[in-house]
Amino acid sequence: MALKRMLENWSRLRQRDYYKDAPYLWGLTIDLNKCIGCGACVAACYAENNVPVVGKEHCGRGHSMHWMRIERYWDEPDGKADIDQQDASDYPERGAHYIPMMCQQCNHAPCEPVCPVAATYHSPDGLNTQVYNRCIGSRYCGNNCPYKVRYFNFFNFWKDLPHPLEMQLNPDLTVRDKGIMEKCTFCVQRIRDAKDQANDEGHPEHVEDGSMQTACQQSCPTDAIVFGNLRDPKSQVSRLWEQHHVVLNRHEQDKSDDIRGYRVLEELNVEPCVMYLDRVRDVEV
Amino acid sequence: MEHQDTMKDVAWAKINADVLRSLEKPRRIFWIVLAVCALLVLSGVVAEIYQYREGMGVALMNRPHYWQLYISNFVFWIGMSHSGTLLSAILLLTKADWRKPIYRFAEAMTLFSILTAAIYPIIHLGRVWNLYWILPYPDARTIWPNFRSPLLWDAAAITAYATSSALFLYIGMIPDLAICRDNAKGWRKKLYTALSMGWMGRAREWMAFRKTYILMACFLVPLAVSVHSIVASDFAMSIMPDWHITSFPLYFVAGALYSGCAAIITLFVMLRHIFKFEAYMTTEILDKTAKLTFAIAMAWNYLNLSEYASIWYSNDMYEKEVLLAKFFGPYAVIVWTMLLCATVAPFAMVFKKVRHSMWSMFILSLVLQLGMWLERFQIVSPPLASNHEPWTWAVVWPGAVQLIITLASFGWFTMLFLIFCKIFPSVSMYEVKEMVFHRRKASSRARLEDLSAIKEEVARAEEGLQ
Amino acid sequence: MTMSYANWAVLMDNFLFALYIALAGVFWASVLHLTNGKWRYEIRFLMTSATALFPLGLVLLIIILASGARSFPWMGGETMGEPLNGWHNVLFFNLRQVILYLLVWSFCAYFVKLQKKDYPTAPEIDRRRFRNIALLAPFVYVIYGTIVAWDFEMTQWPRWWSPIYGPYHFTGMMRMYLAFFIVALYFLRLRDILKKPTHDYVFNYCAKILLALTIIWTYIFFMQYLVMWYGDLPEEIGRFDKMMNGPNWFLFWAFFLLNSFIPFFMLIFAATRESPALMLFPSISILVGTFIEHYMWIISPRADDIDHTPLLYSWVDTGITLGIFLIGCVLWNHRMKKDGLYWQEEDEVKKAIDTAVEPQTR
Amino acid sequence: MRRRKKHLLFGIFEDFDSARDVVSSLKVLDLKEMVVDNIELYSPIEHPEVEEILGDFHQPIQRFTLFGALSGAIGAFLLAAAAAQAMFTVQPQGGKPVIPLPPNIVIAYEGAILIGVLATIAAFFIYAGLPRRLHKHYDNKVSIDQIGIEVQVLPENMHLVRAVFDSHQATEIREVVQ
Repeated sequence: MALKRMLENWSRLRQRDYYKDAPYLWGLTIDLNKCIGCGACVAACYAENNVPVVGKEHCGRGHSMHWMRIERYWDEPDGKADIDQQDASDYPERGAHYIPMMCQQCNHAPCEPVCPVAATYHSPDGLNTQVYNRCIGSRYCGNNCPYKVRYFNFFNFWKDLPHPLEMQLNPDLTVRDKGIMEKCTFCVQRIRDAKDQANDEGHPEHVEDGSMQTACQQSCPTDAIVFGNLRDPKSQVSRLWEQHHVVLNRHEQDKSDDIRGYRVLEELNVEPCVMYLDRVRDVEV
Repeated sequence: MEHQDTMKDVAWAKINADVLRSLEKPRRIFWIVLAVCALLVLSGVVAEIYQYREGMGVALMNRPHYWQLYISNFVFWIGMSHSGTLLSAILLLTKADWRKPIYRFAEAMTLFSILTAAIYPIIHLGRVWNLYWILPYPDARTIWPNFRSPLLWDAAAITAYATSSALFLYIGMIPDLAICRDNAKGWRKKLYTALSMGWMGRAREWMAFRKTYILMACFLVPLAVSVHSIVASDFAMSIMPDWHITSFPLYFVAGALYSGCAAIITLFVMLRHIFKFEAYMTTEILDKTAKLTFAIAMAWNYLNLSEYASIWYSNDMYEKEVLLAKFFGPYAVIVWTMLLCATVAPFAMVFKKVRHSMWSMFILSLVLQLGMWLERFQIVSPPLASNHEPWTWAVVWPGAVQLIITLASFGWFTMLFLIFCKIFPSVSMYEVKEMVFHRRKASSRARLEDLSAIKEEVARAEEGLQ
Repeated sequence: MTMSYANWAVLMDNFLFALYIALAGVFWASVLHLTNGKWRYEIRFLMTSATALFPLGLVLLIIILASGARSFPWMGGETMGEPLNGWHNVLFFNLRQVILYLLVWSFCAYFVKLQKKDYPTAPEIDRRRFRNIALLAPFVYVIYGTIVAWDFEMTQWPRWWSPIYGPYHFTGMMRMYLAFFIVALYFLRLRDILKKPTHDYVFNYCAKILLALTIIWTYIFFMQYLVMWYGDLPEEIGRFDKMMNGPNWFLFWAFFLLNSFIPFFMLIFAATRESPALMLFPSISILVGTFIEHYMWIISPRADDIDHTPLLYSWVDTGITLGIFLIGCVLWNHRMKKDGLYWQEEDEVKKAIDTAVEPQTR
Repeated sequence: MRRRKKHLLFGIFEDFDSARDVVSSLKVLDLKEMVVDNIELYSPIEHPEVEEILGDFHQPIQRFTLFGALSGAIGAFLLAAAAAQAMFTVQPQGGKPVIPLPPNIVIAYEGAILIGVLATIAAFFIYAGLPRRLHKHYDNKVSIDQIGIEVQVLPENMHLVRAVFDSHQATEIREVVQ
């Protein structure tokens, strides 16, 4: 039976872009000009997604679980990236360069094919899905992620939650056991909710732009984060991508002077769905 | 001594007696070593139980070091397993008869190092209890493993390899088991009778045996190469800088042969000393093994150095960063020691004196193995420490749990090997007999044809010179 | 006569063949010596007489280097969108090619010279000296082969890199030499002018090595492709994509089949391995396959807009290749005569006696 | 019905060369008087020459191997291809086709080897006639350094074979009825 179906579907299953006709492709835009590095998005993410707070000691060992994190980089005067972190504080007056970093929901996600049990795969709406129940914790995905945004439950962190605090866990999603990998889902529970609502309202293939927000977007005081459907040409996120000449299926974007859009590590051909808008430094103006 | 090395005057009955003697009552030192090994294994089990209950965090891995000693040990043991079967099969196909006294224990080494290696992916898993999910079994919810993953290729390759090399070892041992059966009493008699399956040395048995053995060797050579290429795929298929290297499959195969050859030399010297196998494990064979090790070391060196050179040549930003971090970063000590042990040390084998001395080869083989163990560590850890994302760069050294389990694996391997040596003949009796038989025949023929053959050869060689 | 990029690629291909036929002969002679193969006495002078092609290779090398950007697009600034690194410096590049070539040539000449002094009754010192130089020969071959692979083929796409490319290139080339040797030996025997008889088992041994190398070639090729396919990095798999999806896509599959499956499925049968005449088929398959293979790798950066089948699309190709082939034959023929591998007039009598006594020793 | 009893003569010889002579003498005997049925040779090591003197053993083990390897390769390829799309939902991963060829080739390769090896082993047991019980007259000396020859022969011709054995200095001769 499987063989018959396979032969029927052969050419469809042999194509690379399997979901090219799907109605949704969720994407994100983060304007680094607006980001002030306050960390509200990080806090919101913790609250929304039942992300365990591991404490100082575990954090120091590298066991922290923040699905969203604010990375800080310092620039050198000539504009080159500063690799050697010891010297970073030589230019404190220049301030940090913040990059909120979360799963980029790559369309060519390197983490997906390496999972031995297919616990991670690509969903029809362009999400890089992690099936917690299926994960056996081989951690290959975490290694193969160039952004290092996959987080492994090194311990049973939820057991450490002191008594009344379990009451504030989000009932829309699970807590995760030790030994499994987890990561940003673009708040998939909210997406699911919005889709259901759209279904009820009688337009199942179309979620109104702005009718749902991710937790990080919702809490961002400067509106640096915009979330939406990239397949919907009228959505705000699509217009931003167009405006900044960032195109899917291309690993080198327009690098003209006045264009700020880029995707992190896109030269690796991972096709991330998150566009960043470069920060314009005061010295360069 | 020279006379003995040619191995044509050993009486066949003496071969049986010598080898069977090695199965007899073990000395006290045997029990002591066995107890130490069992203790090591026990401590490893305790460490694993602790890790199982608490979570992987106790092993002191972290993000980005999702993989560490467990994986590098896995690669080390799988690599070790290659020399036995692969060399035995290659030497069989190229008709090198000096393999005969040494291949049995080398193949046993293969089997036990696979058994050791196979434990590591299990220990390594975050949720061990779901290990069976990587098996392709039909399931009501139609969930299948992911055949795209190199880890599943690993599972397939290791299954094939463990099965085939165990069978290769077993099939090759049947005539010897028959010899044991003929000489044993008590429970051993029952065991050997069952295992030897009624082998009587009939002509049809021998014919089928030889054919099967060669056919299996034809499979085992490409199989062993594929197994380590697939282990290399765990790294090469990723996009991590310094893991995504096209030469990794070949490099891993060379490295596996390299460390395996070193292990063969170590065990060679030990068995020769302990069981007094001087008549079979001759310096001639040691010399040939050492030469082979040298050739493999050179191939490994070429692949290692050409990897560095090609990164330099390509000027790739990420790769260069990782390479520099390897040489001058936090793990530099490991990398330089590795280069010293595995790149520089093998040149000692250029000298005949070194190749012919049991002591120097023993020490050298240990040095080479140390180098290769460090090589596996430096493949896994330093690239993780300086990946694409500078914000996550971190240095982590393996914690006590990892180290204890590493030690336990050495104990486990030694324990299995010791038990094997006392239950099964660690030198192939019938093949040593064959070797003696053919060498004796060849030397008697040579005496007859000596003069005429040499004369002809000289004439021929000179003919082409004018 | 104007030369297009594809014509230059064919010329470079010819250069690689001339170089490796000269170089791999020495390599195989040394390997046979080191592994103590008794059959080497029949063929080693024949093998190393191919070093006669070194002067031809040098001329071709200088022509290619002089052509500059027409052979090496990066010299004209075609850098695939990235800045070039230090290696890509025209003066340094040209100098190292010429100097290394001359060094390797003199090494091979020395090897050939010492080989003549190596025979069972020769003084120990001569034999030892030859043994030492034979030990060095594989190192020279491997290292120089890697440099040639990188500098002539890998670098055609400056940012493309693959550490396995060196072994891929030189194992393919050592196999090409054996295939060439089998064909050449077959025709030399047909002409019946060799002084020293060669037995049929020489073909059988060569065939076994050829089979092993065919498996190795397929393995390396597949693993390189697999790693790049899986990693999916644009500048890596891009080179394969251009070859496989460009107008010459059929050449890609042609060289893959000619180099792997066709010789493999002929060589696994003992009947092929034992018959010198049948051995011509896998050998020619390998020769043609290797020629197309290197052509494809050389043009691969522009494979998506070059529609050019070598030797069929242009008389220039055919002219160049035939010319080089003929010059090579003349040089080689001359060398074999000089080395005394052919029957001379004074040997005729002896030959007559030999054939009378043993009509079919071959 | 009672099974007809087999009469065997079992002799032990010092080395392979005399055993070879015995067999060729027996062959001559066979040609002349048709008395010898089933010659069985027991040896401690393998002698590839026995095929020349005992005749061709029909042991097409390599056919099993080929069949096993081919079916292993095809089976493993189909398994991998089918499993990729038989999931509860088809799972595209990493922008790669759902049925990607290169990984399936790897799986097919491993399958070919595993099933090929198992088929070879099965063929070995079939053609070597193993496992089986030991013959009662099996002699330990055969596993040390002697060659045993067993001949199935009618009782009335026993003396002819015995004469051959004797003339080649058999160290031991036994008559066996089973």
